[in-house]
Amino acid sequence: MNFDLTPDQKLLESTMASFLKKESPVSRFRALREDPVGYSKSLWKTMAELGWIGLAFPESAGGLGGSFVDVAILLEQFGAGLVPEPFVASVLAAGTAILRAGSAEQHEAYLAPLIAGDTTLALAWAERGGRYDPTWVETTATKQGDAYVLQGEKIFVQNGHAADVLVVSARTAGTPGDTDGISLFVLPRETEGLRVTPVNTMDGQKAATITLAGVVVPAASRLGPEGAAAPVLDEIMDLGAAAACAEGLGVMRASLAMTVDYLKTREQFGVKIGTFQALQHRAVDMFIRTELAKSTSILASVKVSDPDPAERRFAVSAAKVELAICGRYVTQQAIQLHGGIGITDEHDIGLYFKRMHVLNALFGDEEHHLARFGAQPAF
Amino acid sequence: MNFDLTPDQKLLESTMASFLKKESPVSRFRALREDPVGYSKSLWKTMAELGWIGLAFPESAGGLGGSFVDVAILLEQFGAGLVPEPFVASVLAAGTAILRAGSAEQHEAYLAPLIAGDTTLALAWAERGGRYDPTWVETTATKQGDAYVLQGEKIFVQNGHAADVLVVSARTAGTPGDTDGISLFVLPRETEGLRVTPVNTMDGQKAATITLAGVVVPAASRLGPEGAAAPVLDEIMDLGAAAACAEGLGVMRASLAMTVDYLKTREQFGVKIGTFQALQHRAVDMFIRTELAKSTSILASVKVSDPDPAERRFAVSAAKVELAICGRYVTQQAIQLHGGIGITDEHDIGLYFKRMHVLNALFGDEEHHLARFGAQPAF
Amino acid sequence: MDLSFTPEQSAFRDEVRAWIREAMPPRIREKAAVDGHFEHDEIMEWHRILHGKGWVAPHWPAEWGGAKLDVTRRFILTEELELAGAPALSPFGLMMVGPLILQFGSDAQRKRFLPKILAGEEVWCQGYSEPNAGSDLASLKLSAEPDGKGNYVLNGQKTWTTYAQYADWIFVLTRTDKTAKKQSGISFFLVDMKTPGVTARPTLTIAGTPAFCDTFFENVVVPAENLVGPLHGGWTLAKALLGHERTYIAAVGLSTRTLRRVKQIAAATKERGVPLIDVPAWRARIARMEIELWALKMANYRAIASAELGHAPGPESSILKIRGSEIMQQMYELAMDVMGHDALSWHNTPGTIPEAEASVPPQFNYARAASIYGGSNEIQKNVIAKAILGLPS
Amino acid sequence: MDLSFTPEQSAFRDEVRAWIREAMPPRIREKAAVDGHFEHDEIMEWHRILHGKGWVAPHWPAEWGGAKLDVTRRFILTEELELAGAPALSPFGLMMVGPLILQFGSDAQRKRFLPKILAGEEVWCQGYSEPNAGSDLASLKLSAEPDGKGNYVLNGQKTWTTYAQYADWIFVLTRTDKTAKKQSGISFFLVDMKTPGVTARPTLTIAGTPAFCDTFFENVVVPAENLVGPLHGGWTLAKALLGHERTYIAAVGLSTRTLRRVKQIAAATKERGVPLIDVPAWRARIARMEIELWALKMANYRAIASAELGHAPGPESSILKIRGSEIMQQMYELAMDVMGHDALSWHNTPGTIPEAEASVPPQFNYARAASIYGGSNEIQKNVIAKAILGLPS
Repeated sequence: MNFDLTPDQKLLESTMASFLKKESPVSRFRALREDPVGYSKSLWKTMAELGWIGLAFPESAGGLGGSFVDVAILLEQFGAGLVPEPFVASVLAAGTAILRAGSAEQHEAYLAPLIAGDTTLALAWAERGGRYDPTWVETTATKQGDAYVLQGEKIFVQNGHAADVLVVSARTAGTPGDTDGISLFVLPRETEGLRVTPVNTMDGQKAATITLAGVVVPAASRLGPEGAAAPVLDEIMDLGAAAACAEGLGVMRASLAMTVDYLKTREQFGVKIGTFQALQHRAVDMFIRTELAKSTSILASVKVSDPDPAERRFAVSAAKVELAICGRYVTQQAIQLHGGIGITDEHDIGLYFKRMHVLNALFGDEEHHLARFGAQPAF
Repeated sequence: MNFDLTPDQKLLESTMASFLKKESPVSRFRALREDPVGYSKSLWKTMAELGWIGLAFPESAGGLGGSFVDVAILLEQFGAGLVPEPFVASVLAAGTAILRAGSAEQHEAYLAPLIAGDTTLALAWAERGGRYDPTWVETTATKQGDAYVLQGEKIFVQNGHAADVLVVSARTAGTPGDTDGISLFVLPRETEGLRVTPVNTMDGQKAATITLAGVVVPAASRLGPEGAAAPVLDEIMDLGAAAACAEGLGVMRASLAMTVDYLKTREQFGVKIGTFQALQHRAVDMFIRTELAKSTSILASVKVSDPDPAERRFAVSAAKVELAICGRYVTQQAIQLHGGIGITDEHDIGLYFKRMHVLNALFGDEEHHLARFGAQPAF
Repeated sequence: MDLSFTPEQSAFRDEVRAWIREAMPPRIREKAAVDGHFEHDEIMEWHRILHGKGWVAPHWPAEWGGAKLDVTRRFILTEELELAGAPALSPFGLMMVGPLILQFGSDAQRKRFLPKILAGEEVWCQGYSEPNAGSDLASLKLSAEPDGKGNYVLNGQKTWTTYAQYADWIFVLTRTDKTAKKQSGISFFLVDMKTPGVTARPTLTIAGTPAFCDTFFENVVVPAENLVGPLHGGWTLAKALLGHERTYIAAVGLSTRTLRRVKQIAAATKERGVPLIDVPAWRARIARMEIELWALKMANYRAIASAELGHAPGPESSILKIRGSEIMQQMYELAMDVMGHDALSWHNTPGTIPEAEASVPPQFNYARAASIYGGSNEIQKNVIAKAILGLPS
Repeated sequence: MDLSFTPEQSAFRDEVRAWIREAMPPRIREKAAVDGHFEHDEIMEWHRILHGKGWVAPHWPAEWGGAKLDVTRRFILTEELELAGAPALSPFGLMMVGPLILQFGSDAQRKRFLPKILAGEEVWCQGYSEPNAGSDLASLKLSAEPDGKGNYVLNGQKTWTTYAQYADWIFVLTRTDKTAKKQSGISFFLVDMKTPGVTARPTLTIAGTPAFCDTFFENVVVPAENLVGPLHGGWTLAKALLGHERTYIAAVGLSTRTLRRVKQIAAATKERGVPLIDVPAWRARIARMEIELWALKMANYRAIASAELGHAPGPESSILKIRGSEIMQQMYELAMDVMGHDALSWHNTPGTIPEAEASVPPQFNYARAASIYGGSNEIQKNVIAKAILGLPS
C-alpha cells in the first residue's frame, strides 16, 4: 500500500494549485455567476494547453493517458477553488461516452477538438421519472431508414446550456428500466428540433433542460452498437460520482480551513472564539469528517478504474455515501461557526455550502448509493 | 389543553415518590439482582394495599378506575428508582388480557387476587420468528373434545419465571401472521407440561422461556371467543409501549440528574468539570432530549386510551421511536460524562443505561414502530 | 391532563381558517399555495388586512389595539397563518420595539409610535448587531453623544439590519458611556431612517434575495425625546426583549406545512416509476422527521398550556428555539433530498421544476440562519447550562 | 497511489491465517467462533502459543525477541488475529511497560523484565489513574518517598488497574516531589504485586465480569533500582507511551468481525418470517455502518502506509482512536438492535439464545469504555484542536 502521490503527481498538484490560485480565485467565479455561460472559454483553452483535458484520455485517443487519480488531483483543486469550467460534464461524462462507445472517426471528430480546448460537451441522460437510474430512458429513438427520430426530455444536463456537442441517451428498444435497448447519439448543438433551455443551478453554475421534439439524426451519429450503451452509462455514473467525491473533498478542505481561520481571528467576549471548547470540538468533528471523506475518496479514485464493475460500484457507492454524510456536516457547521456572515452571499463560505449540496445530488444521492451498496454481491 | 397534573395526581406522584425513595432505593434493586425472583412479594403486597395495582383496573373489575396517566405517574417513578416489581407484566400485559377478553368469573378468579397483591401474572406472546408482531403465533392450540392441546415456545416472557398465572397466546386457526385465529389461554403455573426456564435479562431483572409440550387445558381456560384475541394483543402492545415510554422518562430524568450532579462536583484540572463548555452543551443536549421524550410520552399516555385504534397506534409508535432516539442518547452520554466510574458495575449509572436498552427493545423497537407509524392512515 | 383544544378553541381555529381563505388576496394566495417568496409590498398588504381584522398584534394590550386573545388562541392564530403559508409579518415593530415601547416608553412615545406600527404605516427595523458585536452584543460601539442642544449625535455602524431598505424607523442600541462597564453604558434610541447621515446598504443572503443591510450612521442627530427607558439603561431593554412571547418561536406551523410539502413532493417524485413515498427507506426518513416534529409540537403545546395557566415559563420553553431551528433545517433538507435533481434549480423561470418545489432551495439555504439569529444555538445552550441545569461557570 | 497489498504481504496474510487455524487449541477455537469471553488462563495460553511462533511482540526490536515484521505486516498480523476472534493479549507488558523499559530503562532492567514479558511468565498491569486523577492524570497523589536505605515507600491508591488480580507486576506513576509543579514531580516505578502492602480489589464492569481493580499501596517498599527513567521525570514516560504504535488502535479487525456477525445474525433473525437482512430498512442500516467502517479502515490503511514509508504520523492517525471507539460502539449497538428480544439475554446458560449472539450484550456494554479509556474522546479532541488545528487556548 502506498497512499503518497508520486513525485510527478505532487508536481502536478502544486502546479495546478498555484495556477488556479492565480487564474481562478473565488472572485472570478463570483463574477461569472452573472455570465450566461458561467465559465471562461479562454481559460478552458488554457487548461487544454496545460494538458489537463488530455489527462483523462488514453494516448490512443489523443490524450496523455493519465489515471483517474491524476484527474482527482485536478478536481480536488476545482472544488477548493470553486472552479466552474465544465470538466466533469465535458470530459468525464460526454467524453467518456464517446471514448468508450465511439469509433475512431468519432474520436477524431469530437475528442480531438475537446482535448484541444476548442469545444465543450454535455451528456444528456437524466429524466424526470428515473431519478438517478440511467436505464430509466423514456426518450425514444425510432429508426426511420438511415436515420433515427428522437423524442423526449432530459433534465439538468450539466453544461447543456453551452456545450457545442451533446451526447444523448435514447431508447431504441425495450421499456424504461431495461438494461438492453439504450443507445447513445452525438448531436451538434445546432441540430434542428433540439431545444436547449438554460437552467440556473443552486451553486451558481448552469445546466439545461433539453427537449427533443422529433429530432432527426443520421444513423452515423449513433455511438457504438445499437441498444448496448447501458454499461457505458453505468461506468460514467461511477466516474461522475468519484469525481464528485474528489471535488467535494476540495470543498470540505477549503471550508474547514476557512472556518479554522475564522475561529482563530474572530473575537467575541474579549477572546478569540476559537478558545471556546464547544466550538473547538465542532471544528475537530469537521476535521475528522474531512479525513474520513478523504479516505473513501481515495478508495473511489483508485477503484473507479477497476476492471470488475462490481468492485467499482462497491467502492464508489461507499465513497458517495460517505461524501454525503461528511460533506453535509462539514459545510453546515462551517456556516454555523461563521455565524451571521456565514449566511450572507458576500461571504464565500455559503458558496461552498451550496456547491456541496449540488455535489451530493449529482450522480446519485446518499439513499441511491446506500441502496446500491447494499445490493452489491460483496455486501 | 392542560398538561398539569390534577391536585390528586400531584399528591399521588409525591406519595409514590417518597414511598419508593424510602422502600425501594436503588440499593434494594442491586441486592435483588442476585435473588431468583428478583423482586419482593411483600413489597408487591404493600403496593397492592396502597391501591397501585387497582389503579389500572375499572371499578367493575374490582379496581380503582384510574386513568393511564395515573399509571404513567407510577411507572415514571419505577423508572427513576429502577423498581423491579412486575407491574407491566402482571397488570398491563396479562391483567389487560384477562380484563378485556375474560368473563366475569375469570375476572373474579384472576384479577381479584392480583389486585389484592397475592399473585403476579405474565403474558406469553413473543415467538422467535415473529419479532415484535403478536400475530406471528406458531404455537398451536388444538381442540380435543372439551380441551385444547397447546404446543409451542414463547421467549422472553416478562415475569414468566415467577408468575403464579400465565396467559398464553396460541393459534386455534390460520397461519402465522393472520389476524384471525389467535386465542388466549390462562394457565396456572403448575399446569402439567408447562416448562418454565428462567432467563436473566440485561437490566438485572428476570424473564422466562416457556415451553408448551402438549399441554392440555380445559376449554374454560380460554379467554373470550375462539380466535378473536388479536385486537386485545394489539392494544396490549400499545399499553406496553406507552408504559416503556413512561418508565423510560423516569430513567432519563434520573440519568440526567445524576450526570448534572456529577458535573457539579467532580473536579479535574483544578476545576469542576461542569465548567467545560463541551460537557455543558452535552448536558444541555441530554436535557433537550429528556424534554422531548417527556412530550411524546405524555402524548402516548393520553392517546393509548383513545377509542380509535389508529389514533392510539399513531401516538404510541411516535412516542416509542422518540423514546429510542432520546433514551439511547441520554444514557450513553450519561456514562460518557461519568468517565471511568460510569463503566463500573458499582456505579448506578450503568444500571440505568441497561434498563433503557431493555425498555427500547420491549414492545417493539425503533425500526418496528417507525415502520408502523409510516403505515398508519394518518401518515 | 387534557391534550385537546376546547370546543371554543376549535371553533376559533375554524374561524381563523375560514377568514384566511376569505381575506387572502388572489396574488398572495397563489404564492402561499406554493410557499413562494413574498415581496415587501405584499407583506405590508397582508399586514393591513390582518390589521383590519384586528389580528395584527394579538399579544398587545387591548387598549393599544391588541386582539384580546389568550395565549392559546394567539398560538392557534399564528399556527393557522403559518399553515396557510401567509406572508410572515415583519416582527421588528409588532414583536420587538412595540412591546418595548409599551413596557419602557413614555406615554408620549406610546401615542406617537404604537398606532402607526399597528396600522402598518411605519415600518421598523432592528439595529442591534455590529460587525464586532454579534453573539457578544454588549461590546457594541455605535456612539451617541449629547450635542448640548437636546439632541444626541450617532456615529458608527449596525449590521444584520434586516429589511432596513424598506424601513421608516430603526431602533438602536448605542453606547452613551464609554467609561462604564460593557453593559452599563448602553442606551436605546428610536431613529427616523430619513434623518440625514443614515445610509442602509442592502446585501444578499445565501437565499439569493436581499434581506439584510449594513446601516451606517454619520453624525446622525436624534432628539433626546427618542430615548426609550433611562439613559445608560438600554441593556435592560435588550434583555427584556428575550422574555417576550417565546411560545411560538418553534415555528411548528411552518415546519408542519413543510412536512406536508415533503409528503406531497415525495408522492409526485418517482424513482424508476415508483413514488418515493412508497419506497421504504424514504418513507422511514419522512416518518422519523414527522415524529421529531411531533415531539417539538408537544413541547410547544406544553409551553402554551403552561402560559395559559399563568405559570412561569418551564424548562420546555427553553428548548423551543433550539429544536425549532434544527427541525426547520432538517425538514427543508429532507425536502431537498426528496427532490433529487430538482433541488439543483435556483431562481429559474416557472415551469422549470414543479411549482410546489420551486421555493424550497432558497428556503433550505436561508434556514441555516435559524440557528444563528436571535441568539445562536450555542449561546442558547450556554444559557440553559447555567440557568436551568445550574452548571458552574 | 496503490491500495493493494504486495504479493508478499498477501502471502504473509495467508500464512498468518493458516497458522492461526493450525495453532489455536480447540477450547479457544470454540470460544473464538462465537466471540466468547476468554478467561485469564486462556489469554495467557494463547500468549505462550504466539510467543512460540515469535509473534507475541512483533513491534519489539529483534534483539529483544521482536518479530522483524514491518509496520504493514504487523498490522496484517493484528488484523488477522482480531478477525479470527483470537484472545486479545494483555497490552500492559507487551505494548506499554515493555516499550518504555526499552526506551528509558537501564540495561539491567531490560534484561530482568523483557524476556519474562515476552514469554508470558510475568503478567503486568498499569497503575496510572487515581480516584481524583482520571482525565487529569497529572494531579495524581500516590506518594513515593525515599526511606534512606535505597528504597522508596509507596502510599496511596490506583484505580482502573485492569486485571491487577492476575498481575505479577504493576508499573505506577508516583509523586516524588510534592513541591514541584504538577507534571514535574512524578516518577515511574515498577512494583512487584507480591510486595507486602499491595492489595488489589477487583470490581465488576457493566459487562458483568471483573476487569478493573482498585489497587491500594500501604507502606510498600520498592527498591530504587525499580525506578525507570530519571527521578521526577516520569511524566516524559507517560507522554512517550501515547506516541507508541498507534496504527492499530482503531480495532478495524475487531469491528470487521463484528460486522460479519451482524450480517450473520441479521440473516438468521426473522421478522414475520423474513430474514432481517432482506428488510430494506435494516439492510440500509447495515450498509451505512459498513460504509462508515470502510472510511475508518481506509484512514487506518493511510496511517499504516505512511508509517511504512517512514513519515511522521499524519493527521489521519489522530482520528483513529476517536472513530475506532465510536464505530465499535455503534457496531455492537447495531448487533443488539438486530437481535431484538435476544438482546435482553444476560449471561444465561448456553442455548437460551443462538450461540452467535450470546457474547454480544456484555460486549455492547463494555464497548462504552472504548471512548473513555486511554484518554477520553473529549481529551483527544482537546489535543487535536490545539496540536493539529492550531486553535488557541
